[in-house]
Amino acid sequence: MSTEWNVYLDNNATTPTDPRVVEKMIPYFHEISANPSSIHGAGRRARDAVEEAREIISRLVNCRTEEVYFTSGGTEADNLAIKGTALSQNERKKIITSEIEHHAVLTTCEHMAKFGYEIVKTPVDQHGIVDLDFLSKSVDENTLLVSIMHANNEVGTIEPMGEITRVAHRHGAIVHTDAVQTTGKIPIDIDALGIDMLSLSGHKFYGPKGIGALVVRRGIRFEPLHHGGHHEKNKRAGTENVPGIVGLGKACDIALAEMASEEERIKAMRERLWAGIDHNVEDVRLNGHPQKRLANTLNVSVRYIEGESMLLNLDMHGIFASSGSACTSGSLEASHVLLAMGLPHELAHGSLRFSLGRFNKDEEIDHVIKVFPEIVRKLRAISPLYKDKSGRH
Amino acid sequence: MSTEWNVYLDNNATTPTDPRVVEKMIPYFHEISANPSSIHGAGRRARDAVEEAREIISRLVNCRTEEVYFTSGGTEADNLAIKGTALSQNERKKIITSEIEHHAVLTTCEHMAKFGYEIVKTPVDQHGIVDLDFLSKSVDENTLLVSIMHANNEVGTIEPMGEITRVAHRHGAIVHTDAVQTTGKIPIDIDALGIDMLSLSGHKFYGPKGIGALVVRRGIRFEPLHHGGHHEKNKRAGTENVPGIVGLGKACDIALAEMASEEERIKAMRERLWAGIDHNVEDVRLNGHPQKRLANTLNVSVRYIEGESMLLNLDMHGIFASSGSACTSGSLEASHVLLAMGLPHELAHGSLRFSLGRFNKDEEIDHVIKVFPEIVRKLRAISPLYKDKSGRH
Amino acid sequence: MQYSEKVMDHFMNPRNVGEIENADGIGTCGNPVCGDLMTFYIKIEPRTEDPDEARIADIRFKTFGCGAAIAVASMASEMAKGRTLTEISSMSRDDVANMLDGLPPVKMHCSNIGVQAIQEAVKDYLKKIGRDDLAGRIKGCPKKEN
Amino acid sequence: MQYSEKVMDHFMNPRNVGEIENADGIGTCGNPVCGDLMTFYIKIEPRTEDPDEARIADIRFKTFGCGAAIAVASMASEMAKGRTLTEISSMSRDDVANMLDGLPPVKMHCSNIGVQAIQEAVKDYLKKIGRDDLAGRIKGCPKKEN
Ligand SMILES: Cc1ncc(COP(=O)(O)O)c(C=O)c1O
Ligand SMILES: Cc1ncc(COP(=O)(O)O)c(C=O)c1O
Repeated sequence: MSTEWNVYLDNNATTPTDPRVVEKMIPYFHEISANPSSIHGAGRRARDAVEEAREIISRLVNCRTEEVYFTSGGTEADNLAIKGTALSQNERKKIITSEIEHHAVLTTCEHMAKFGYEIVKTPVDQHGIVDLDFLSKSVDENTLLVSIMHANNEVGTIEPMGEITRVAHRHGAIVHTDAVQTTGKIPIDIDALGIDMLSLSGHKFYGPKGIGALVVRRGIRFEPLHHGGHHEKNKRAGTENVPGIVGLGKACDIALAEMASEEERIKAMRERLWAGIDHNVEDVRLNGHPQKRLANTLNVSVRYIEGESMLLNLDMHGIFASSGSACTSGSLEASHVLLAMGLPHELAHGSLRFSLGRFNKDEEIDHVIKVFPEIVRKLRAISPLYKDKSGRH
Repeated sequence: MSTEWNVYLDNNATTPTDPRVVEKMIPYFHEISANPSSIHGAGRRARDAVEEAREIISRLVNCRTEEVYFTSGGTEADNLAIKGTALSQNERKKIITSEIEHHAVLTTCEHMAKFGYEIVKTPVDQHGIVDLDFLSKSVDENTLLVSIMHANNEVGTIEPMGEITRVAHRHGAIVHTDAVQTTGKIPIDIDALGIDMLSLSGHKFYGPKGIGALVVRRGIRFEPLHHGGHHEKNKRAGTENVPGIVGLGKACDIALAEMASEEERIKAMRERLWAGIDHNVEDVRLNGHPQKRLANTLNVSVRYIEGESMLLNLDMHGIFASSGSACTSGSLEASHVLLAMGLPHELAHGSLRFSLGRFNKDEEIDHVIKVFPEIVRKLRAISPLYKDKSGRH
Repeated sequence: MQYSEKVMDHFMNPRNVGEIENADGIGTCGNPVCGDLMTFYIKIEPRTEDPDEARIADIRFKTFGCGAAIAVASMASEMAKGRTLTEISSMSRDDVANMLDGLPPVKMHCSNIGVQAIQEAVKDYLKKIGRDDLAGRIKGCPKKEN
Repeated sequence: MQYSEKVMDHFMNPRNVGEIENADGIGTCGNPVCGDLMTFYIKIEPRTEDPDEARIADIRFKTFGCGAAIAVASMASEMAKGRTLTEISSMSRDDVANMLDGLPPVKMHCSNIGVQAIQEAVKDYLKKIGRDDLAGRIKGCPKKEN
């Protein structure tokens, strides 16, 4: 089967870098390529570019410029937040997170258990919203950190960060949020929400891969993860990735200008996609919160068939989607997010994520709506569950 | 003062990315921009690019393809090597390094002291060569790691890695080398040298910033520094920086083809620069090993005057050099490398590093030779030491 | 994770899909919890004197599962057709994986249950004809997956 | 780390560089170990009845040091010229840094020793004219740097 189509609906895994971002980066590879730590004129030009980007980022999340620390991406930012705060103190020994975090937070928390930390995972309801009562009962004077994601990468559910920080701060716990999926997509006011630390990643909102940031409010203590030179005020050693930083700045710049209109456009496409699937395929369900959800994310469970086999068929039609998070696509486990939301294993295995983005067009959605029901039909025809459960066919 | 010149002689701090590298990277920002962990066709194309780059890198250092782990740069690779091996075991409690390591190794080792590791710093001779006798006496059954750099970034001295590994392996210690300054500049045969772990960084040899690798020989155990997804065989979580990785591969490719001829060309320029300085300026001395030294590195001490003031004057003439490592340029301490080599503080403070590279041209060297003696004369004229010590003026 | 061309061919065009009415044996392996489940239906060309020498005359399957699972079921069905029960009982997972030019490592264990499911169908047949003794000698499904 | 325009101006064109033969006072601060060293030479317009009211008639310096150190020495020399010894003794490091539109934080302490070196020269003068009592009241160099 060959196809002319190239429908990229995996924008929560990574986004294509915006050509305007690439254009802005280009001069920083060769012409303005010095080390920002160098005191000569070439170094100072690179330094200026880095500081300009830092300023733009601070505007996107409403923090102070000096609160932005560059990292190599979201995973490093998450690791730095969790390990960094833990290493900087020795009093509080509990870390609270949620059951639906990205592995960058979950695995890191589990790692901290080896160092004597008690890890508590807050459950979520059927829409993926964390249980605030549970959280409230779990936070205590021994709680160092509450790390709960701003929005979930698999289903798009947006968590009530303002309420989470209120609960956590009552006992003096630090609040970290993995905002990798929200940065550049929805407005973030770290100040109003009371967030202490925030992770973001360039490649999730049309910036380059290999660059991200941890925002740390003034007064929050943390130790570096990378030791070495005096970069980033001694908090993150390593020669600055200047083109990456400049690109991240540009991505923020574009987001500031276009976020609102894009959200509307993308949401309309997503709603059309869901309607197209829902009307043409029986026994499908939408995962994630019906309203409090990222505008670009559509996670559906298709009963009686399995996710990867749908993905591969979509792939043959030039449609690129995913079944949960990209990191676990090689594994056999059902999505921990969907299971935490109460889906039975079988349904969790039969789930697909379509994540739309800046470069998607209406006719691409039409193509999916046309192709998808046929794929489902074909796979259900060979499924032993379909026959068993429905008696049809 | 204004100048047309733009003479970049700070290639050990960072190199301009080769335009051929940038060109190779471009398609991976937008057209081929999927997440390599995604199973769809777009993801597989990205994966193929990553694996192709891994293969080229393995050829450059003569290791197996699967022994290459991508990191965000040299600092992360150094941290991963040291912390990663330490975290993977609990028996050996000594780490041996040298007095002239980059801060990425030194500070990381010092950090490990907090976790009960004994840190031993091997001294060096006046040329910067590590003391093998000292090393030999220090390595024992309690030694986990010997981490000694392949070549020093400030003076360019190349360490006898083959002998170092022989000594270390006698007692079963792992040998890590920070080869950030040698990769792509001189041939590296990790197999012949017996090295167990090797750090490299893209931006030091005309590749992009923000990408590097740790090479780990089969059988060497280490724990990840970044926890999260299953990337890099569970050893380094975080979405792969595909354009960076592709660029790093291309940089290796170019190095494989051009390393030998470039070394000759650059060495000739450097020798001419040194001759020009030595003939026209009194009381200068060359730092580093006279022969066993990187072809591009010229570190000189200029008696009676201070390094930064020379640098700023060179800057005014469009010449960009450095005084030691870029990371410490903001500090007031004399270079720990030069002090370890036995230079008095005063001479160490009066040192400059010219590090040449692929994009330097003969006429640029002429410009430096013309301008530099005048700068020295001017600064010596206002130096109290010059008068005191020489009686001239 | 990448599939071989053979896997993709069997995945996209699975052979022997379906059910057999009044099958002589039916066998199921896997579990939707793991994400893979397959059911085989077989028709037997009997040998009353020596049931081990009976042959699989026809075979059909249905699969809930990933690309590997579907390809494995399809390939295993092709390999089993016309074979004697003795031959079936000595087939292994690796035989199927090899015929598919390999499977990604993560898929080797969970999804590669085609042979076992067919063996379950054979056991079912042997039991039906009252030869529990012979059925007992055939491996079938790995315990925890059934 | 970035220098102000004023720092760069004084660094590239330092004022009052040199020595004074038969200076009335000489003062040195800093240490090559730290990378900064400066020596000031002063000529005094005396006031025998009230030496505190004597003025600095001429001033010269020499500096081994970084950009900041050279600019600080130059600026301090300009600020000191024509001032009374009382005025000199109440000058501070910060006065010089402010006149230079600031110094990078790392340079504030080690390189900013211009005022102290001038105060040392004043002390030297006062001692030479036998007024150790007055000299003792002036701060001069921070201990560990001299
Ligand atoms: C919610 C969330 N957190 C963290 C990450 C990790 O970010 P990165 O891949 O930039 O390391 C991702 C995506 O991979 C994500 O979706
Ligand atoms: C010898 C050496 N090791 C490590 C590093 C750190 O590499 P990176 O800046 O890529 O983190 C450098 C340069 O900064 C270096 O010269």
